[in-house]
Amino acid sequence: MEYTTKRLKHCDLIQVSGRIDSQTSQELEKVFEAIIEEARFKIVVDMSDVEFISSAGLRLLINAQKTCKRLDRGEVVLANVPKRIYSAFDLAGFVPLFRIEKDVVEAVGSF
Amino acid sequence: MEYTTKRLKHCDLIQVSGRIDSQTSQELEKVFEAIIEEARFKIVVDMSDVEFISSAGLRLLINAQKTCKRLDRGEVVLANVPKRIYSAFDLAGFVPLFRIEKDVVEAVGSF
Amino acid sequence: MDFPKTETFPGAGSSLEAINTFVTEAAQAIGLDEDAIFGVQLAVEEACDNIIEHAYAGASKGDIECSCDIVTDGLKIVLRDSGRPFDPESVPKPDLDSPLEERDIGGLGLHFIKNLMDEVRFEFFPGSGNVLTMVKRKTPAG
Amino acid sequence: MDFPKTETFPGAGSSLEAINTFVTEAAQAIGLDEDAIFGVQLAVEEACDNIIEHAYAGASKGDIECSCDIVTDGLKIVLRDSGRPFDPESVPKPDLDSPLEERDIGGLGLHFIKNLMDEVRFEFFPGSGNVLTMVKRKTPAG
Ligand SMILES: Nc1ncnc2c1ncn2[C@@H]1O[C@H](COP(=O)(O)OP(=O)(O)O)[C@@H](O)[C@H]1O
Ligand SMILES: Nc1ncnc2c1ncn2[C@@H]1O[C@H](COP(=O)(O)OP(=O)(O)O)[C@@H](O)[C@H]1O
Repeated sequence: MEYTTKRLKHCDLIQVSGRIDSQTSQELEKVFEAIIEEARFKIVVDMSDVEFISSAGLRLLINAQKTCKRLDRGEVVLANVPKRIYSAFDLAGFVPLFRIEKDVVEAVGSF
Repeated sequence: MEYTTKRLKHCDLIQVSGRIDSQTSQELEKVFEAIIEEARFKIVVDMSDVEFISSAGLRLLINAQKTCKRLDRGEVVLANVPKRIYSAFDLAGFVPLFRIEKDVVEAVGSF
Repeated sequence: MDFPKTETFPGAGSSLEAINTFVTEAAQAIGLDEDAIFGVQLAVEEACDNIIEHAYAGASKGDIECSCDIVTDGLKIVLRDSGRPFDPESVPKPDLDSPLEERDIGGLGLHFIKNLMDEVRFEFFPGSGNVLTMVKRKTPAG
Repeated sequence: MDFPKTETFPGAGSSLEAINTFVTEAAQAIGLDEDAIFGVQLAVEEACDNIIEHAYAGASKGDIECSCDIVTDGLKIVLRDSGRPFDPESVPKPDLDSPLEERDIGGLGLHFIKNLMDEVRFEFFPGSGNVLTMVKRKTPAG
């Protein structure tokens, strides 16, 4: 897994690539924590280059979503979700729990 | 010239492709006017697919910039400016008059 | 590629990618389509996560042996571990639809495995350990 | 491609793309590099805009005749129109650096033409009209 982050005016963008599995989700969790610790709760995750996600990765995302949505202070929005990755979200019953945008511009522009 | 527009939360995005010349800049001017008429003055122009711009096109952009920047209510920000198009801006002395961002996400995320 | 093929991996997170590659190559050789391959990858990943996290948790860790074989219209994958016995019947169904705040996210692994594979069988053999047998069949053409 | 080549276009905005294509093909045939071609395109565009907007403005409109020829190390372009005479000396230099609110954006066309072409000559012949001769030389290699 690799990632880059970008601080924008109204949100933070995380671009993730590769595998989000039980190993790498711990590293990705730290990325979310670093953003959330600065009291920034609007996060866009660009999933376009995510090749694989297991339930461990899904668990990380749902936990981040719970934290960000608390007190209506923000939200994790997903962008460019590949078909396979979407099907894992679907199987987990997670589709209704995330706003999923077509591209990063829509997602960033929604905050 | 072809264009698409997208209403985002804090700004409007215009994606332009083709030639911005003395013919087509009138059409593009209407696009800016329609946005500005709704009291929206933060506009991102995605220039990635602009193939040609003449002084007529530059004039349109500078006029839109004047309108948007008045009273500090907004700004026209350019994104993905191709090298050739940039050189026309440069020759016109327009580079200092526009914020030019690397990509649309940066530009949209800056508002 | 000759079947069956078997490989043994250390029961640790660092093996996940190698196991994934191993089963993917078998699934491709047998001619599963892309969707089926993705299902195999995810099911095997979840099964290995569980072996590492639950079967071997705390105890001295062991290996994961992975075998791939051709069966009628599909691929059979057998995962063996020497960890503590596991009875999947004891695991409650996952929560797939409560609202975000109440969503309990345990149990997804087994849910994935059962949904993505066409046959799933958990067995425990005292002395040797757990055997998880999974079959993924080719999607009928047309 | 044989030089000189000449083509006549209606003096209207709808001719701009065709004129652009015409000079681009000549510039490519002569072997100008991409930057030089872009300069030619922009200069010719500005010159034609001026003919349409100023030389033919209000009066009965005429044509734009465009000729391309090879000269030492470059391309010569001649644009002829039958509109009103034009003396470029009468045009003040453009404003290239005042702040946005005060920026006057007239005069950019001539500024572009003079900066992008290596030689520029405006002539007026009573009875026939304006002749604008522009030369773009190849950028020296290396
Ligand atoms: N291979 C295994 N060995 C022992 N216990 C297991 C094994 N797989 C699953 N379990 C038990 O079943 C529960 C549900 O597993 P699973 O569906 O993968 O969800 P999760 O691991 O996310 O809780 C686990 O919490 C664990 O208690
Ligand atoms: N071909 C022409 N015929 C007549 N007048 C011209 C011609 N070209 C330019 N002009 C005059 O010179 C001025 C400056 O021209 P130019 O630099 O192209 O800028 P712009 O047309 O944007 O004002 C014009 O406003 C016009 O008055």
